[in-house]
Amino acid sequence: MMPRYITQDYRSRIRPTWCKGCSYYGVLAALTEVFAEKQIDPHRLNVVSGIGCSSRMTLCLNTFGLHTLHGRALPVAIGSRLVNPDLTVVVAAGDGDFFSIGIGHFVHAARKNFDMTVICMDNRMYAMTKNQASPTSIVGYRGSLTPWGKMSVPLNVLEFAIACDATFVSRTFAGSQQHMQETISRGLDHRGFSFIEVIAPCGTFDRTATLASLSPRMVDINREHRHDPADKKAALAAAVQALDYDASDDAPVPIGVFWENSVPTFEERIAEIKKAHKKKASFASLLKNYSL
Amino acid sequence: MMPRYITQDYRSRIRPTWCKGCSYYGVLAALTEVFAEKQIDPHRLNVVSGIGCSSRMTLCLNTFGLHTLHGRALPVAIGSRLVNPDLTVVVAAGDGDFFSIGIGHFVHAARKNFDMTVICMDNRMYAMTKNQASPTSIVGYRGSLTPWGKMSVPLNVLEFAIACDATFVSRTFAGSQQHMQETISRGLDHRGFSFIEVIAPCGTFDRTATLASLSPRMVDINREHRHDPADKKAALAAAVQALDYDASDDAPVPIGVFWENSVPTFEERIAEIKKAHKKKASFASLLKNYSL
Amino acid sequence: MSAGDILMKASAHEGFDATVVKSFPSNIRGGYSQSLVTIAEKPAVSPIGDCAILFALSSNAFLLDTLHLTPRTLILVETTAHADGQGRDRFKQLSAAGQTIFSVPVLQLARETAGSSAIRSTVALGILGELLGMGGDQLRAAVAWRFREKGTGLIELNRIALDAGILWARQHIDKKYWLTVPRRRARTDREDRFMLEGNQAVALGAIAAGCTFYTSYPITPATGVGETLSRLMTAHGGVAYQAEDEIAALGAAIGASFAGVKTMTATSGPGLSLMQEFLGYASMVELPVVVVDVQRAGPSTGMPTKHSQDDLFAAIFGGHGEGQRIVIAPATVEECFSATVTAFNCAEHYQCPVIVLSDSTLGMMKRVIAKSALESPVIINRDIFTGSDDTPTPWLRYRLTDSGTNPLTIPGVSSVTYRATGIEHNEDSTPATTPFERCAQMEKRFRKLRRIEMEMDNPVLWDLEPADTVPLDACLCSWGLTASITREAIASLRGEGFRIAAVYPRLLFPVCTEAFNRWADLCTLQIVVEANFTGQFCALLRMSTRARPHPLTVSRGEPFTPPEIAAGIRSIINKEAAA
Amino acid sequence: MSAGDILMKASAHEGFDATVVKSFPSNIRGGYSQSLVTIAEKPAVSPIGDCAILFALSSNAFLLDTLHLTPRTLILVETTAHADGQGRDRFKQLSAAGQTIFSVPVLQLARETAGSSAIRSTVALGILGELLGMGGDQLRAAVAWRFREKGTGLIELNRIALDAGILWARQHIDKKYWLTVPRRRARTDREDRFMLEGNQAVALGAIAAGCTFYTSYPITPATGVGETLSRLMTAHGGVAYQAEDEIAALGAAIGASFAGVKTMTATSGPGLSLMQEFLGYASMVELPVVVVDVQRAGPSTGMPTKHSQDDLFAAIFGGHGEGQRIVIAPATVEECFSATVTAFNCAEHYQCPVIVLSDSTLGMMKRVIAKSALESPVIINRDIFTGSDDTPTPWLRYRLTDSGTNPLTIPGVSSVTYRATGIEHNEDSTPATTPFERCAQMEKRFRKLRRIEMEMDNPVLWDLEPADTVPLDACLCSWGLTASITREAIASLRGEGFRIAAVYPRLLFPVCTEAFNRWADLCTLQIVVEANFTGQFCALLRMSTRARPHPLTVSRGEPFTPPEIAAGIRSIINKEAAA
Ligand SMILES: Cc1ncc(C[n+]2csc(CCOP(=O)(O)OP(=O)(O)O)c2C)c(N)n1
Ligand SMILES: Cc1ncc(C[n+]2csc(CCOP(=O)(O)OP(=O)(O)O)c2C)c(N)n1
Ligand code: SF4
Ligand code: SF4
Ligand SMILES: [Mg+2]
Ligand SMILES: [Mg+2]
Repeated sequence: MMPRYITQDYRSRIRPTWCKGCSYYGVLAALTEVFAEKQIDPHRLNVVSGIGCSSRMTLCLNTFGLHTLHGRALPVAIGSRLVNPDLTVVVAAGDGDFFSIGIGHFVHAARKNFDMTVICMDNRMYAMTKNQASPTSIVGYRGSLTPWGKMSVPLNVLEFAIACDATFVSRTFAGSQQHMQETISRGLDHRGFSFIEVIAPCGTFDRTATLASLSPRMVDINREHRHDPADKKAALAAAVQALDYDASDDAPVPIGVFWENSVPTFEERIAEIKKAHKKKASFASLLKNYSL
Repeated sequence: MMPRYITQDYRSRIRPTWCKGCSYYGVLAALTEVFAEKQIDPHRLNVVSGIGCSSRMTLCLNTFGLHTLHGRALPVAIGSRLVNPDLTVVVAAGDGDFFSIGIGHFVHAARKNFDMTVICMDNRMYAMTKNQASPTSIVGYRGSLTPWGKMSVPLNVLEFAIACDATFVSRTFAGSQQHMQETISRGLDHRGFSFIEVIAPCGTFDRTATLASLSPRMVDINREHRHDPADKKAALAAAVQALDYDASDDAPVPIGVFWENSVPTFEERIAEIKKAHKKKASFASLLKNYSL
Repeated sequence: MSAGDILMKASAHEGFDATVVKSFPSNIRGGYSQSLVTIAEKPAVSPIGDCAILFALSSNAFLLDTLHLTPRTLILVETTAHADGQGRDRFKQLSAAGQTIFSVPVLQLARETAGSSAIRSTVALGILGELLGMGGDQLRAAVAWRFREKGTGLIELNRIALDAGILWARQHIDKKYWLTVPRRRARTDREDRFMLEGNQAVALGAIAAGCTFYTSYPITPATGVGETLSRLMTAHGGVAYQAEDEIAALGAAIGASFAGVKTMTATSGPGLSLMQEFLGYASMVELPVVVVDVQRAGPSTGMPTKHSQDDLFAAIFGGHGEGQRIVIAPATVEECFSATVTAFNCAEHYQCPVIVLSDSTLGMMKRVIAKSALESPVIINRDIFTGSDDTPTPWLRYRLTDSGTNPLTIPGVSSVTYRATGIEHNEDSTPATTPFERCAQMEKRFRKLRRIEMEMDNPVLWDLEPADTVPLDACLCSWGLTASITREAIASLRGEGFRIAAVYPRLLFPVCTEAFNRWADLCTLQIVVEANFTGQFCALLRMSTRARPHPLTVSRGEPFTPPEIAAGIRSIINKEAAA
Repeated sequence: MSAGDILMKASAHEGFDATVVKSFPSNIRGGYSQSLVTIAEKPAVSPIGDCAILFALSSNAFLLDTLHLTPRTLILVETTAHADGQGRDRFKQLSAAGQTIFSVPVLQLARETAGSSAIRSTVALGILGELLGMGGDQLRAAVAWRFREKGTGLIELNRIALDAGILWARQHIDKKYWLTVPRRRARTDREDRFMLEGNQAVALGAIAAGCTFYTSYPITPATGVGETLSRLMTAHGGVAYQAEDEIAALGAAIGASFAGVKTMTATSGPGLSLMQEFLGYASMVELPVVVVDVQRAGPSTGMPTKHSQDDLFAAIFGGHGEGQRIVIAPATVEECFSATVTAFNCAEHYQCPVIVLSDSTLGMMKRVIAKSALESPVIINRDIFTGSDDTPTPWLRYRLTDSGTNPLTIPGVSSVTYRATGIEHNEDSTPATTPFERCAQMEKRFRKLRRIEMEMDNPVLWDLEPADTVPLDACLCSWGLTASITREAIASLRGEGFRIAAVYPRLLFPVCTEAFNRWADLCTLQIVVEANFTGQFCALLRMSTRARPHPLTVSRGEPFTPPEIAAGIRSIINKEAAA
């Protein structure tokens, strides 16, 4: 049978404003490929983003989407899931967006286990505002507001997502189209909060790491280390090791699915309560609660 | 030698507005005892709080203090530490304040390892707004905005604080004056971000747990389980077990110091940079950077 | 707090119009709380008026409440509350001044009869009921209802306490002090009358308007809206969601609106401040959303349970940049219902955020309301485009229409997708920053606001003098709860012979320029009454109309009283006449 | 972007006054960017004026920039930019209309001579320098300076490119088209002149005022303030801190202020929206703090790099409740420095938040500034009480003084402690909600704002006609960068014979009521020029003064030009005269 949608059907008419050589082009391509592979109706997709170079992703897609405020993609995505659980919701933003200003929303969304696929394009900096340290930047990083070097250790987003009870925690690499597609596809299949960190160096402001320099270092922990994502202890251990890729050495960088488990989603719990109140009460009957 | 300050010197003239039987009276007493024990000058103490029954703590003390906004105590405390590292800073607020609206600030303050003692009076609910579920409330908790029961699992604040790289993570109980004093005292001694959860049931809205009912269940893990707070794995394991006290059973509730390690504080890192720039540049010399 | 409610219910059962206004401190314990019960034959205009009977059960209440008295007020005070100190002095002082004042051993009666001091308010209720000439039956029924879930033992105890109060009043207070409220037969239409708080009326208004998603973060005094909707929403097939903070609450409401449903969030001042960025976003992406602000006295944490109308400017102008917002204010509990319905209608129709400004007093005020006030309001739903074979490409979500609006497409429903963005954009929602595109979209968005005064039903309420009484002494304006109180003040001033024309806006913003220009033309002396410090609506009129009104304001955490407003107006009129 | 800077530097070295105004899109790549260089003998009034030479290097720039021309503008356009499509049509059209226009093979010259197309702006610079009659030496020196950190190879390449441009201009452009800027000897006082952007001037102003704590969250176009201060603060013994968001940034600033130091944070619109709650807190606890808002076009994300003055209302009225805020706006890069100093002085003196309203154009505009403009400003420090043996107990932090202010006590410094709270409080900072205490504190806090117009140096700048030229045609007012542009427009209108009196407020809020009433009395026709949609300052004057001004506004992401303002004023004057 002819597929109904081809990859191009998921691309909007907008030309991305990313720099030449930006790793986000790859993420965009991977997303459209996966959407086409799964033949999700573009009008049943809601791609929500924040603000940043990465968050422009929404605008490049021909799905429904909300390009929201810096750090606030998750609450908006949650609203749309709560009233329409039939929508496939993807949240795409940057490390600054999710983990600096937006980290509170991240914790709560993950813990409540909303069913959505959350993609953090992690270039370990604020790129759009022209290079400042983000929570994932390495110690000593010289961003424009930290000229003497960043003074705190990078946030390990995988460990953190596991600590926040995300039910699917994974990492992929913008330089590997296939790995991205596999990971995003699994994230979409997962019922619950699927977190995907995409290692996606900034082609303009990162003076050390590039897609090309990082590429040989990627190691899929599921395939090469037979890591079992159902094993929480192993997941945490693997995440702790994955802390950080340092551009100055050539240590392997683990990618793959670190952790996955199955827990009822927030939406499912709501559906249960709704079932218990199946008959929709009329306005008049609600009013009775207040009669004299 | 006569001590310079007695306990009463740390109490302001304000009569607390807490209900009779509120566990926060005990926390107040413990704080003033510890301050007196350490003979900290009241005017070198800055006690910062948010908004909630718990956050009224600031007003009851005769130290310097800032009763700030709901969820925002930590950033304010950080500002005062950054410009005056000689101040002893205590941040005192509730579970709703720290872990719902304020959780983003918590993550960042802990990760940066600011040197302050952070006391969460955890009654597992919003008491001041008359009983709503908080992130630490148990599943199914019927707060006034969750009449069909809370739909997400409680946040394990100890595990979470460890995941946020807090360098001192402990728990104590409002029903044990001595344990509180010991724990707060150790927290103050610790150089870095000291987190103390105080189990402090609400005497008015909690229909199941009380100071009296919980008291026999408290077990100090350091004393009774010989838990070594320097052992991170053990700390995490102990924290995972400590998740929650359920009022319906009588399982032991672990308290004590779960985790402690020594890492330079943010203030210390800044001091280092300042040292490198020891000579204060004159305004005229700064201007030179911009001369034609 | 429940004694006031019981008295209200009993009076309502007897067929009276009744209102309870509550006031209490923000901490859980301590402080003094107050219930102000108004019982009237015809629906009362103002929920606040001269105090006929003051019953003070604590010395604190005695000291504070005896500051607002008329010489005719009958004072009852618990014996121990004036036993010593300031209480004793005040008692002497009042007696000496000729005020009718009785010392009542409420506490003692409660202990003696029911064996518990906790039940003293029921004793007081018995005394009050008797002084009002109420039959004990209604009161007993109301008490039974109040404690219906607490078991027969407690009901019985309360009955005993009630009777003790009734008896004490008969024995100790001369009939001449009793209030001769004309009796009437108990009404039988209980089914068609409801007892609602303002916050509950807002919640019911939302349900009636078709809201199916409510989300909020707890905050006094708005939590009542959420408490009501959390229960009702589920029964009504919708979803209520407690968010982690106010930013997330409004974010979720916008996300749900994008997904196609009517959404609301309620908060109070601090939450409104936090919502400013998302309010701007909603106006930029042109999505309907209703935000209820149950105002409390600011700034900052301020006085969390206390009355104020000081968020008007934050509601209109609070966000960076220039977005479109509509602001509506109810003046009564009934209007809490209808204003909420109107807010949803406006949000859907104009596709922008609509803010309903209630306040702590109105939100927690209880009133008896007739069914007719809650029935079949006009409902407007958004214009949805589901897509068609010949849908123009690209889809022009923000087409430059004369009206300024366009149909919405909805994920899962419409085949035509678009991406909403808070970046300035062109007609098809692509980011666009040329001066031409920018100006076109700014003008388009602001066009929406120009139509409201014409299109909305009764955006202002007129209360004019008959045409032949001109010239007027003054033109009055007031909004929100203060409008209700001002109406009573004006009625009494008219009784004194003043000629006053008044206008009460429900639509606060955009300002009804036409209406207020007409109003300003009626008389050169214009006065705006409101409960804030700087006279915000007054300033708004100066800035957007021909009017040059005087402010008459108060910002003390308590509403104006009608005599205060009357006195204020009288003094401005006299001063102007002298000038 | 650097070609404009180099030209500016070279001109400055020759002793001219020079300004560069930059404009670019918010995304990192693509879009078109623009440098507008003004070179003048005497300090230029307006940084924006008629364009003498337009040099378009891309077709996009060519198409957009040729929309704002005078018939005298000399146009240079890169050959490939008008080779086909709309570019070709526009070229033909302009030639046909008699505009002087040259096709310049910049790209080709760059490739041929320096072997790289990246260097084309240096070729263009050579051409421009020659047309302006500049000596090649200054340009060569400036180019060398620009690439001083890139190695001699690149410097040499750029010199070659520069010379290629100079040569091309000599060979291909007739001398009659050259601009005859009068030559002067190179000035030797380079040490005493500085090249500063508005954002840098703000940063230096903070240092000069004694600020030792700066905290912010990155946001365009305010980041430049932080970039400067992050370096300078440390060298100056202070601390600069990157917070996790804007709420935390202002929170930390307030905490640091409480701990005794002068603090500042800078942001743009979205950040200002997020800071509303903490701004209210600062006014309630009466702590000094300076917030710089480098405005960009809103609402919401809007146009992040584009010009606007649309945050005025959010700055004044954005928070819930009624707090005290002072709002100040610089009109020039020099004033970015002095206004920031004034902001700190006001914050310390009145103990409340002070907001400095800059904007994207002003913030990124570069100017040559004399040392004298940056020297020894008057500095006000807070009044600190360290405690004494007879300190009254309790300590009355919020005593009801006539001035409205009291000394502060500082942790670690003063022996007298207090607890600051955002709850309404009494004189000793205890939460207090009686009407008396509430009213007393509200009045006390608002008293502070009444004094400013009298106490501040030059809160408004007057530009009057000589006394004997009355009657006037109009009274003008403008603020911020637009004031600078308006001044030039007024100069040209006066040249045409119009009689105009103008006032330029630096203190925007509280409104200088006295001054503006006097202004309004000068002429019944009053006009306020500003770069926003709704005419915010105009509305502010209507609401707080006798003035009834007309708004003259634009909100397109670009500043007004002087001719546009002149045309706008002319048309209002003529319309009024006709009416
Ligand atoms: C409230 C608010 N604060 C700050 C900004 C400015 N801002 C825009 S993008 C950005 C950082 C983006 O970083 P990240 O999310 O990592 O995305 P990237 O550009 O690196 O892909 C910031 C701080 C904003 N738009 N809104
Ligand atoms: C911005 C804002 N949102 C909401 C509130 C209302 N509020 C006051 S206290 C509180 C909850 C306090 O809970 P917690 O921190 O656990 O303290 P507790 O009262 O339980 O001690 C809330 C939601 C507020 N003051 N400000
Ligand atoms: S600045 Fe970096 S992250 Fe942004 S578009 Fe360019 S390469 Fe990509
Ligand atoms: S409501 Fe609960 S937490 Fe608050 S003061 Fe009373 S007992 Fe304490
Ligand atoms: Mg990033
Ligand atoms: Mg709590």
